[in-house]
Amino acid sequence: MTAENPYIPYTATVEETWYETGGDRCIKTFKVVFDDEDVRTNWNHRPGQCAMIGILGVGESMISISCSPTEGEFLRFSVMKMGKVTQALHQLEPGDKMMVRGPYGNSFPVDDWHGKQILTVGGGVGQAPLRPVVEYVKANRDKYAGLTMIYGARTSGDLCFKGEFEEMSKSDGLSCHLTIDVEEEGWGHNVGFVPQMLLDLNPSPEDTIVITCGPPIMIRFVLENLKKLGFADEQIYTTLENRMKCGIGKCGRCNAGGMYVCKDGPVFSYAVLKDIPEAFA
Amino acid sequence: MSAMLLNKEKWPEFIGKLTGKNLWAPKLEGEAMRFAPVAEDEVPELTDGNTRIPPKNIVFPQTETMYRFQLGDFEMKEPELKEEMILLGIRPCDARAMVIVDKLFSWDVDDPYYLKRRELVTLVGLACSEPGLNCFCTSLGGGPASTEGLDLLMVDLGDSYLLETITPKGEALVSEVSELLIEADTEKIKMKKKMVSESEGKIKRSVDHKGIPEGLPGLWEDPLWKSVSASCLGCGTCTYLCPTCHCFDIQDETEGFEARRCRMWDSCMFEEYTLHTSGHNPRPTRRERTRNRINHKYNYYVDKFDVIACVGCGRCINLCPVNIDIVEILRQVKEAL
Amino acid sequence: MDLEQLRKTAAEVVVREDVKYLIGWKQGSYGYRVAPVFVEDASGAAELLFSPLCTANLATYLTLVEKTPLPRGQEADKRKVALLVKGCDSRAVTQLIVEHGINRDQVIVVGCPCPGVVDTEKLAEKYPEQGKPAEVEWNGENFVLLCDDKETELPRDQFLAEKCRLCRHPNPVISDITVGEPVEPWTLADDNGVEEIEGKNLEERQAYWEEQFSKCIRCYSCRNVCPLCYCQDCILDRLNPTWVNRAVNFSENTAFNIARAFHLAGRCIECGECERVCPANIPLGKLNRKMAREVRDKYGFEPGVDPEAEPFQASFKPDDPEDFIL
Amino acid sequence: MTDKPKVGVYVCHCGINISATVDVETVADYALKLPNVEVARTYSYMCSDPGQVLIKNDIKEHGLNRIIVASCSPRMHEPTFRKAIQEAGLNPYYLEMANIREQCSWVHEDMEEATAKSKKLVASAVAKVRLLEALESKEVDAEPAALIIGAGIAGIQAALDIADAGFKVFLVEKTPSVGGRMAQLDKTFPTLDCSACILTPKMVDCASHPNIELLSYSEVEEIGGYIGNFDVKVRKKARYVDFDKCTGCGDCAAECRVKDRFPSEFDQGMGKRSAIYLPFPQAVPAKYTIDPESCLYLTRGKCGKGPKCQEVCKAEAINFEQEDEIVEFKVGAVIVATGFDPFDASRKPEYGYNDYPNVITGMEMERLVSASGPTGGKVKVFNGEEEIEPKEVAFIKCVGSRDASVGNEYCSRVCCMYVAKQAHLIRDKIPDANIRVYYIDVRAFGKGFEEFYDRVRRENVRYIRGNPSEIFKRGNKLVVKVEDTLTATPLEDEVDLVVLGVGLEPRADMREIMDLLRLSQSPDRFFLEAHPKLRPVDTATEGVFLAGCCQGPKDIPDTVAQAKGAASSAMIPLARGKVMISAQVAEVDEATCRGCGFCVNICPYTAIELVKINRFGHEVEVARVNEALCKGCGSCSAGCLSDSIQPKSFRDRQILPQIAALGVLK
Amino acid sequence: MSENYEPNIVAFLCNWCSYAGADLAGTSRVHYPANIQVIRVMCSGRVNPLYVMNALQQGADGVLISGCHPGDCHYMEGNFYARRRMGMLKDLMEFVGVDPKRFHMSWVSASEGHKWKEVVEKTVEEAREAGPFEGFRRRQIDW
Repeated sequence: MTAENPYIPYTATVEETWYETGGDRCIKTFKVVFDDEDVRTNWNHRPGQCAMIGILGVGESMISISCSPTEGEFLRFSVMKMGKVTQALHQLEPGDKMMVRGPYGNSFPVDDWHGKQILTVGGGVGQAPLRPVVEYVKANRDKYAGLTMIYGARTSGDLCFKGEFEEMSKSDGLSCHLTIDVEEEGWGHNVGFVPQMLLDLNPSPEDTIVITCGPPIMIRFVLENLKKLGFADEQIYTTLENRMKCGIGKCGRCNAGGMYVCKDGPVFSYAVLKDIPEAFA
Repeated sequence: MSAMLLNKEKWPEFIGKLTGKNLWAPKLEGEAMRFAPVAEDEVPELTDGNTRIPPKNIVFPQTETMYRFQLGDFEMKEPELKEEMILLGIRPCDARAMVIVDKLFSWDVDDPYYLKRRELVTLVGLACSEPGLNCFCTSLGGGPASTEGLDLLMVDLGDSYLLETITPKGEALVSEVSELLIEADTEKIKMKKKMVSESEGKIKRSVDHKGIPEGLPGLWEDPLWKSVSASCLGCGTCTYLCPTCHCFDIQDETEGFEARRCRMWDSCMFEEYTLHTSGHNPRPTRRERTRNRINHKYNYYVDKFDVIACVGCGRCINLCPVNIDIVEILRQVKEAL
Repeated sequence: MDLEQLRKTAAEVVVREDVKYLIGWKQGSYGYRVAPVFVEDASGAAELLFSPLCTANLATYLTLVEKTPLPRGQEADKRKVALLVKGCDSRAVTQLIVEHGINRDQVIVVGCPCPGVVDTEKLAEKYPEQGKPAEVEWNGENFVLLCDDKETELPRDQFLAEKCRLCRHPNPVISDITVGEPVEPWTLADDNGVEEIEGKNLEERQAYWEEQFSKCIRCYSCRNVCPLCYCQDCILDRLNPTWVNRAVNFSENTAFNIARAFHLAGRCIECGECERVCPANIPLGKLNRKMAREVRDKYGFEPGVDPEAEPFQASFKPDDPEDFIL
Repeated sequence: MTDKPKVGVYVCHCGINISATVDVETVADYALKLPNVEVARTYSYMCSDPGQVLIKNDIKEHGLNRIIVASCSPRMHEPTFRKAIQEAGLNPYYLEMANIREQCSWVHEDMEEATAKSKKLVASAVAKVRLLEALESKEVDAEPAALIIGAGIAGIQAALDIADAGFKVFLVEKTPSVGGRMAQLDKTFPTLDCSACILTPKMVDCASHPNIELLSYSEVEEIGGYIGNFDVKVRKKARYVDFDKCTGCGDCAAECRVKDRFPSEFDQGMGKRSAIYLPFPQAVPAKYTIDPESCLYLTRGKCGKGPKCQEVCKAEAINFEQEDEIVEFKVGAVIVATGFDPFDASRKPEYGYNDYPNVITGMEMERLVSASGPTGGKVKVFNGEEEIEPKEVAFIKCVGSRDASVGNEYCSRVCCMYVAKQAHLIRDKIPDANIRVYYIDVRAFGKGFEEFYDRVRRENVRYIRGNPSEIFKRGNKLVVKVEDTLTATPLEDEVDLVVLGVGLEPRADMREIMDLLRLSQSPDRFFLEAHPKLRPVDTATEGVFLAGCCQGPKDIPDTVAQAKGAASSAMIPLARGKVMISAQVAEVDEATCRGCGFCVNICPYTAIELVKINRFGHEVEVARVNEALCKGCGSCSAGCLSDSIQPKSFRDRQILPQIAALGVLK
Repeated sequence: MSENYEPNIVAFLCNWCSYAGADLAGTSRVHYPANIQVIRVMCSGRVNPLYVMNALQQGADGVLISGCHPGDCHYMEGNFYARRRMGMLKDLMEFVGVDPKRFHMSWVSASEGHKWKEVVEKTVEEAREAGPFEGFRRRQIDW
């Protein structure tokens, strides 16, 4: 067979790792760089896309790429420790090898959004697929009207990408709103659930695109509240996740209704999504 | 396309010419038939009925090594697929199923393993003169002598086989055995037509799928899904024996430092199939899984590839341990529309 | 068997407020098929059937119920489940009670004394299945096939299912309501299947089972149909640790089948369902019956007959055989 | 913090103990190639201080978090290395040892083979150590009190020792008085002290000791919990006599309408007592008890015009309304001192114990020679209707001992000596009696025993080696049929009195205690100790100890010694005030447990119970482990069909990779 | 069977009796074949019978399980469970054609160093007779 085999991953080296959160299901971020220079230069992902990452002898897992292509010739993955593969991934340290294939799926149509105000609404590890959009907008600041980020988690310890928020609030036209479920000492931001915070901020639907990602229950209420705020279905985007094995629309399992999340998704506009019966199952 | 005739007296000779070429044919093992390699001096007899396990495993093995590697090393060695093979006696429905599955495996990104095997196999079909009890291929655009997907079709005319070449691969095969063949005359062609129409008449079951692909979304919450799936055991019989089911799992296996990544059939009827690591399952019960199976075949696949992913071979009906009958389900679906 | 009585009894049971549904058999969609049916109202009871074609062991549905997460505040449906059982099926119910698989007070067992069911494969071999559903009835010692207005006598010794030849409990060992008269237990046949294998030497056995297990396609119907395979998360599906690889080949298939048979040792109630449903025709019954016989002969234990019994695999006797110990 | 296992492998030369047969350098080189192994070294003595320092330094320098020591048996040095890595800041359970000495270098000769095997053992250890989990041992408070079941000499002695050490003792006795079997004895061998004289003070002490709560005429109903924290329920049976009011004057018994009608248990049925009674004059507590089975009022509801006892009791202590009372308390340790039953001689019908009044048991003989006994110490027996002073006396030893036909293969250890003692006492009381002892062997193994045996023989007691086959009556004599096996002479010996030297048997009611405390029996049916040599007073249930004859036949000094041993063992948790709970216990995965209860059945420690939990809105049963009771044996796990219960450090997912390493790696 | 075939034996020993017995064999410098490799478990009752299957599948030619003598189990009853489980497994394995010579169970107490040697010798010898285990061993040929 040939080098065309889409199931064969590229080797990449872990350059840097850090923990975003703690606990049993902690999230660890990996910054990886492909070993092969050609791969490095030819790799081209868009915000919202995923990659199959894994370890030979253990397996693979579909993870969203949590960096924007504008950030440099590297990839970032923020992985929650859950099953066999993610546990093994968590054992990787700088210098170790990770296998990567992709990028998979569609992406946020960021280039169709030029001139718009972007609103991201994220919860927990759901911020990972949103982060590339944030970074992309930051890198192409002149092309967008502005960006508002709402991000919440159960506790301050469960927030990912913590170091990046301060700097963001300082930039013009960008704003960052953080919330946690329960009051904590020293927490200088909002307390409450993400959907409520959305209502409280009362963003205008005009010329705005909303993208949201987080736990299913959060998404449900965010969608509900977005409707209350007057957003049209076409203005709302989210990403889905399902169990995947191949990443290229063959293995069958990731379908939500007639859509393969790995190919037709993971990004869906609510206009499409609302007709997919299994989307929120 | 040409039509040739092979006198059955020359059958052993015909086989003899093919056995060196990795010939596979149906073989009775116990009570069930399945495709097996034909040994050197073996002369397979083609009998009525279809194999219990569809020949999809020829192009999509139940377990297939994708690549091997050494633990701690990053060199991945793919298996070399280069041996051509001949599948003799495949039924038209199963060949048609391959055409249907081809669409998926070549959709957007090519699946190298499947497509390579497809390329290497020559499908020599055998028209059905005695369709099975639960055959309903005619409802789905197939038929006892449908040629879709075949390279060569054989029709049993009693004392001889009519050989119709369909593709260049088929022609190539025929040319290798040409000295055993004679040109078929019009009478034989007529005999074939008669046999086929008689055979069609023997097919008792049917599905009226008109309106089903479009109608299924509207039946999403219909109580019928609960009732048709109530007795389902959640086993993989229906899907594993289905010639169009193509789902697979990918696993890494290690033995010492030796390891491989391989894929193996999986079934949407298994609970584990869609189970997230978090414990959440988007299709938590057999109701959702049965609904997905029917929708996948009669709705999603149609949406994507414009063809129903069912060829009416009847295997899932024959072997369901609890008599869940797809024809019956589709009848109820139709009724509910 | 008086079907009217059965249907009437069933109708009385299903209308009870504390009953969720009754699981029974109904005529299948063609040939000799019989389908399990979940009767929820009195009218549904009219479909019920009890005939020599009712091979399926419905006890499996007691544990097959999926307990999906309930929305907060929603109560689980705690109504009872009624089911029809033959002798062998009732042993499954009993064994489930022993293993806490079900609560005795959560089931209503409607016992159907069973003179033995037919081997539908043998029947189909001799009298091929038709598109139209056929009926088979008990007729004295024998069975009778009703098809196309024709009655064909089916001699018992030719058509009785293997599991029934070896059945020790034709009458339900546990039941809340019994429909029909108890049947006389019959003389047991020899277990030729098991003995045939015991008569082979090791190489022959190895060859025999290699051929059989190689056929396995790991569809898991044997496991899923088994009323006593009811772990939420079967160890043979698990990947951490991996007992059996997912790959389908002789080695893994053998491991799967050995593990399955071992887990059923002292638990299998010999209903023969695993063997019946196997699409690859692997004689799984021989494995299970072999173990059941060892358990009976060497350890004096028979599962599924006493709801108060200590589970075989969770007990021992100080004088258990130990002739194999060095 | 890292999830990555970083393994250090330390291969020990053990001087030349290992390195003479195993090429340790090769093993270390091989280890370095195994996954996650960062460091592999050899050293002459890993267990030495420098060896341990080597490991500790590597842990710090290389960030190692898993350690393998390939050296001697883990049974030898596992604690050493656990401690060492703990001192370096690692969890002590991140250690695995490869036994390449006892099970490799010392047992194999071929260097190549031994080296190859060592490699595999190291690979297997690496496979496991990567997957080990950090474990924490826990401590719980221990209740500074003890429960002692049975107030014979063993129970009394243990109670006094523990109470003297300052701990509370609950002493539970089934009968109305403490004292047990020893109180029934006349003299003790070989010193011939008066049994009552040495026992009574102790009985009195234990009743008056401020730290002892004596619960006589009481039975333990329930014991739950575990070492340090046993929850005990005791049933104080109704005496129908107000314990506080009764002065022990005895007026009631004297006036009882059924006075002296019932066989006295204390006198082995040879004396009589009333329905209201004191078991024996020195009984402690000196409180009367109404036997509900013999009292007219309690059995028939009526006793003349009214119960006489009630009438005469000046203290107004009689109370027929009294009911059983349940007392609950907590203790940290339990001592079982339930004693024995004398062998029931009627199980040897050939000796005619049921047929002839002048065939009596050793226990009856004790009462007969006792000054406080039914005959006031005169040796008199009925021969038929006639009361005689026996002149021809035969003792038969090993009745019910060393006798497979009655299921007792063991030696009762005391019969040889008590028979000698009783022969001596008869010689004392009937100087002209002809005394012979039929024996199989004479076992005079204790301090002063052989001397005493010699003395008795010198007192003209004939020892005849033979095991009588039958006793029958001929005229007014009993005939002992026996073969003198030393001379091979069949004898028919005519005698007036036969004393059966009955052995000691486990108590008939020991099953109750076994069930209460989940104790086991040894093959002789006495309670099973934890180890026959090294833990003779411990049981498999932690915090439960054995004292006295419930563990096996013993004489008084052995019983007292064991009671003191049990007392001091029981005091360990009490004195520490804490008990350690093992970290290597079983754990249930509640998500996959199907609640079948197999593990509950299997667990020998009742450490597992089924509990109801809510699983996504459904009530389901799952197993739960009481970590304080679990010993980590793992039997539950091998019996769990869904692999849901797993012993920590010995989980399937830790052992299967070991198997793979041993099987696959060449 | 190759001339210099050496069987590969995996043994499961309980910590308290058999492992100690094997240690004693070492202390007593009793020599026995090196084919045996021990996995220590706390009790023979810990040995999941499926370990035996797994070991054979993964390359062992023979398996040995050894525990305390009946009645001597450190955990009172574990070896009784082990005995019942292994008795059943042995019947099953034999039935599917696994040579019983590949599978042994023994009682070896902490004081029976010599018995341990005998047990090992017997196990190795029988496994040698039975030859390399092909049966359902995982084979690369399938890969």
